[in-house]
Amino acid sequence: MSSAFTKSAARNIFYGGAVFFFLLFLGLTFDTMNTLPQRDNRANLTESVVRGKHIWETRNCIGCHTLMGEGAYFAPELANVYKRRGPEFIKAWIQGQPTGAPGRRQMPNFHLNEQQLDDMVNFLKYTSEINTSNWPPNIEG
Amino acid sequence: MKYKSQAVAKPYFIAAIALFLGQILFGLIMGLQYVVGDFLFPAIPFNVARMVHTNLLIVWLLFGFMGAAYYLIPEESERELHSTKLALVMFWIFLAAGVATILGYLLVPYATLAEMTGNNLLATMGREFLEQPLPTKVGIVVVALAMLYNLSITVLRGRKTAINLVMLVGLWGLAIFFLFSFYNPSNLVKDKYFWWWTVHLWVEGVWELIMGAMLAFVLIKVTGVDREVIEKWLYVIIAMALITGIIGTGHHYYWIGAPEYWQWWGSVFSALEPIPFFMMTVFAFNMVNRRRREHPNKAAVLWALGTGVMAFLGAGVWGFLHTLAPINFYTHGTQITAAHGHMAFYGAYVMVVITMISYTMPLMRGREANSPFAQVIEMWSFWLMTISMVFITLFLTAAGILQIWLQRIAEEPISFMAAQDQVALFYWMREAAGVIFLIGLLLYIASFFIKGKAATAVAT
Amino acid sequence: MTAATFQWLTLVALTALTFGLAETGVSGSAVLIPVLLATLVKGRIVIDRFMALQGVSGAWRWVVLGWLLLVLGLIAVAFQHTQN
Amino acid sequence: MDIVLNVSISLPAPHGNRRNLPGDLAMWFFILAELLVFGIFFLAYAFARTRNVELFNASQLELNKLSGAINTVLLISGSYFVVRAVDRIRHGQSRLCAHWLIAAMACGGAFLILKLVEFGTKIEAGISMSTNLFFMFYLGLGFFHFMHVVLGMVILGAVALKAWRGGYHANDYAGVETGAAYWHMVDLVWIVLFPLIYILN
Repeated sequence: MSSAFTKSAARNIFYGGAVFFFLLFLGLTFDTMNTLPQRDNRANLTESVVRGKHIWETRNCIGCHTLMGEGAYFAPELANVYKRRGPEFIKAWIQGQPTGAPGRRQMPNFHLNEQQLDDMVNFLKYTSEINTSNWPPNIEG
Repeated sequence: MKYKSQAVAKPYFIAAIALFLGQILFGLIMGLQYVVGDFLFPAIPFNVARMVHTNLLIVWLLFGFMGAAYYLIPEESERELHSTKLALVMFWIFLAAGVATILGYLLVPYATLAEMTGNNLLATMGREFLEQPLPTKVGIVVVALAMLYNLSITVLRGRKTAINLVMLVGLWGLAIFFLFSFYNPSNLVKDKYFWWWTVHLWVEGVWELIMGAMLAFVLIKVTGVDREVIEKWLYVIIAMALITGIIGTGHHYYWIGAPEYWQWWGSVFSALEPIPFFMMTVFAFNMVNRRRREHPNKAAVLWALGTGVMAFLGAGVWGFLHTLAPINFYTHGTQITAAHGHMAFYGAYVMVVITMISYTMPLMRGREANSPFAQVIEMWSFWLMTISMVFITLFLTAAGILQIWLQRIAEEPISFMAAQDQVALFYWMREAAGVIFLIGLLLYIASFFIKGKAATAVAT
Repeated sequence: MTAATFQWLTLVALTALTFGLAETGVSGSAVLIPVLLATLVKGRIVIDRFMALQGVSGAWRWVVLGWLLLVLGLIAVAFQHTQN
Repeated sequence: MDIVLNVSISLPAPHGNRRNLPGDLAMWFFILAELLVFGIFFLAYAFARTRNVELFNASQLELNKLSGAINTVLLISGSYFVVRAVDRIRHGQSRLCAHWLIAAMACGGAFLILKLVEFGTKIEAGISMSTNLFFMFYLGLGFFHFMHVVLGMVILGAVALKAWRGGYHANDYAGVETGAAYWHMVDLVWIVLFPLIYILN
C-alpha cells in the first residue's frame, strides 16, 4: 500500500480548495445581492442621502465613530443615533462642536451649512432603517 | 546573499522600519487622547491620528512585503531580478506617495484634501483603512503592478519553487483585491459588503500566503530542513487558511444588513480559522527542533518562532473569542475588536516582516549574522515589544469586557461616553504598555547600529 | 469483490429501511433510534471498507470514526432533548 | 502533528500487518477540514432545531423524501463503483479502472440532476435561504454538498483520464486512492445529511 505525502498533492489541494471556496463565496454573494433589496432600505436611498454619505466620508467620521459597529471606537455608534437622539439634536450637536471642555474628547467643527446638515441627518436616518438583525443590543449602541 | 539584485530589498526594509516608528508614535498620541481627550486638539484630532496610525501600518507592511519579495524571489528563482532599476524607481515612487499622503492628512483638512485629489470624480475616500486619496490608491496599483511584472518575469524565467509561487500568488491576490477599494456604491450595505473584499480577503486571505512564504523561506535557511518537507507543509497550511478564511469573511456580515444566514456561515468557518495558525505554530517549532544546523542568527530564529506563537494567539485565539455570532452581537464594535486587531497585526504581519528583516539585513550588510551583542539587544527588543503587546491586548480586552457590560448588558445601560470614563484606568495602563513597546522598538532600531565582532557559524 | 458488493447491497437496504420508516409516518424515538443506528452502520461501512481505514496504522481511522460517533451522538442528544 | 511530521520526513516501513493510509496525506487533511465543517453544520442544525421544533417539522414536510432516498442510493452506488475502480487498478487494469470511475461519475451526475430538480421546485415556490432557518440549512447545506459532488466528479474525471492513458500501475496507484478517499467523504457526509434533514422529526 502506498502511503504518501507529496508536494504535488498538497499543491493541488491548495489551488483546488482555494478555487472551490472562492466559488462558494461567489455563490453566497450572488444570493446576498438578490436578498439585499429586502434589507438594505434602498427605497429610501434619496439624492440627499447620497450627498450625506459623501459628507460622512469626506469628513472622515469613521476615524472616531463606528457605523454599524465598524470604524474607530473613540466616539459613539452612529448607525442608530437618529433613533437615539433625533434630527434636531444631531444638527445642534454637530454645530456646537468642539465643546472645548478641558480634558474631554473633542470633535472638530466641520462648518456644515443647513443643507449639508439635513443631508447628514437624512443619511443617518436611512442608515438607522437598514435591517441589521437587531444590532446593536440596545439604543446606547 | 547570492544575487546582487537582492540588495534592492534594503531600502524597502529601512523605509518600513522608519514608518513603523511613525506608526507607534501616532499610536501613543491616540492612546493618550483616549484619556486626555483634548490632547493636541485641534492640531491633530483623533481621526487624523488614527488615519495616520493605520495607514502607516499598511504602508510599512507593504514595504516589508515588497522588500521580502525582492529578496526571496531572486534567491528562489536562482537568477537576478528582472530589473533592479524598476524596483528602485518603484521604491522612490511609493515612498514619495506614502509620505505625501501622510503629510496631506496632517496638513490639509480631510475634506479639502478630498476635493484637491479628485475624490469628486471617483469617491473612494473616508472609509476605514482606505482613506487614501485617489492618486495614492492609483499609485499603489501602479507600484504593485510594476513589482508584479518584475517578479513574475523573474520567476517565469527561473526556478519555480513552492515558496516563490505562493509568494507571487499572494502578491497578485493583494493587488487584485485592492481593486475593490475603488468600488464605493452609495448603498451603504453594498459598500460595506465589498469593502471587506479588500480588508478581510487581504488580512485573512492573501496576506497569509505572503506570510507563509516568508516564514517558510526563513525556516529553510535557518534550520537547514529539507525544502521538500517545508514546502508541502506550506501548501497544506495555506490551503487551510483559505478554506476557512474565504467563507470566514462572513463573520463581518452579521450586523451590516446582509442576510442572516451569514451568522451561521461566518460562525462555522471562522471558528475553524485558528487551525491554520495553530498548524503554523507547530510547524515553526517542529522545523526548528529538527534543524540540521545551528544558524548563527539566533535573533531571526527567535522572531520566526515568535511569529508562530503570536499569530496563533492574536489572530487565532483572540479572533475566535468574539467570532461566533451570539458573542459578536455584544462585542461587535468595542475595544475587544481593538484588542484583537492589535495582537493579530503584530503577531502575524509585523513579526513576520521583522523575521525577514532580521534574517536578511545582516546578509545584505555582508555578514551571516550580527555580532552577539547586537543580537542580544535585538532579542531584548523582541521581548519588550512582544510582552508589551500582550499587555496592550489584555488591557484592551479588559476595557472591552467592562465596556460591553456597562453599555450593552447591564440592567440600566449607560451611554458610550459614560462607559468610556469608567474604563479609563485600563486606557492608562494600555498607554503605559505602549511606551514600553516604543522603548522596545527604539532598542530594535539601535541594534542595527551596534558594531562588534561578527559572529561565525557555530557547529554543534 | 463479493465483499464490496455485499456491503453495497447492505447500504442500499439500510437506505430503503430508513426511507420506509419515514413513510410509515411514525415519529419520536421509534424512528430516531433505528434511523441513527442504520446511519451509524452505513457510515462505518463507508469508513472502514470503502475508505479502507480499518487496519490503517495511526489514528486516522479513529479520527473519522470518532467524527461519525460524535456527530450522531450529539444529534441523538439534541433530538431526544426536544421530545421531553 | 509530531507523528505526522515524522511520516513526512522519513517514510517508515509498514510495521506489523498495519497498512498505511490509502491516498495522499494532504487529501486527508482536506477531508478532515471538510468533515469538521459539515460536522459543525450538522450539529448547528440539530441544536437550532431544538429551539424551533415546530417550524422545522412543518418545513420538513415540504421536502421530497423519495428524491433524497434515490440520491442516497446514487451516491452509495457511486462509492461502490469507486471501490471497484481501485480494485481494478490494483490488478493493473487501467481501462477497467477508468470504466468504473466513469460509472461513479454517472451516479454523481444523476445526483446533481435530481438535486437541481429539487432546488428548482423550491425556488419556484419562492423559497430561499432567507425564508426560514430550516430552509437556510436545507438549501445552504444542500448547495454546499452539491458543490462537493461537482468537485468530486472533477477529481474522479482527472483520475479517470490519467488511468485511461495508463498513468497508474499495479504498484503505483496512490492517485486513484486519493481521489477515491475524497469521493467516499462526499458519500459519507450525505449518509448523515439525508436522515438528518429529510427524515428525522
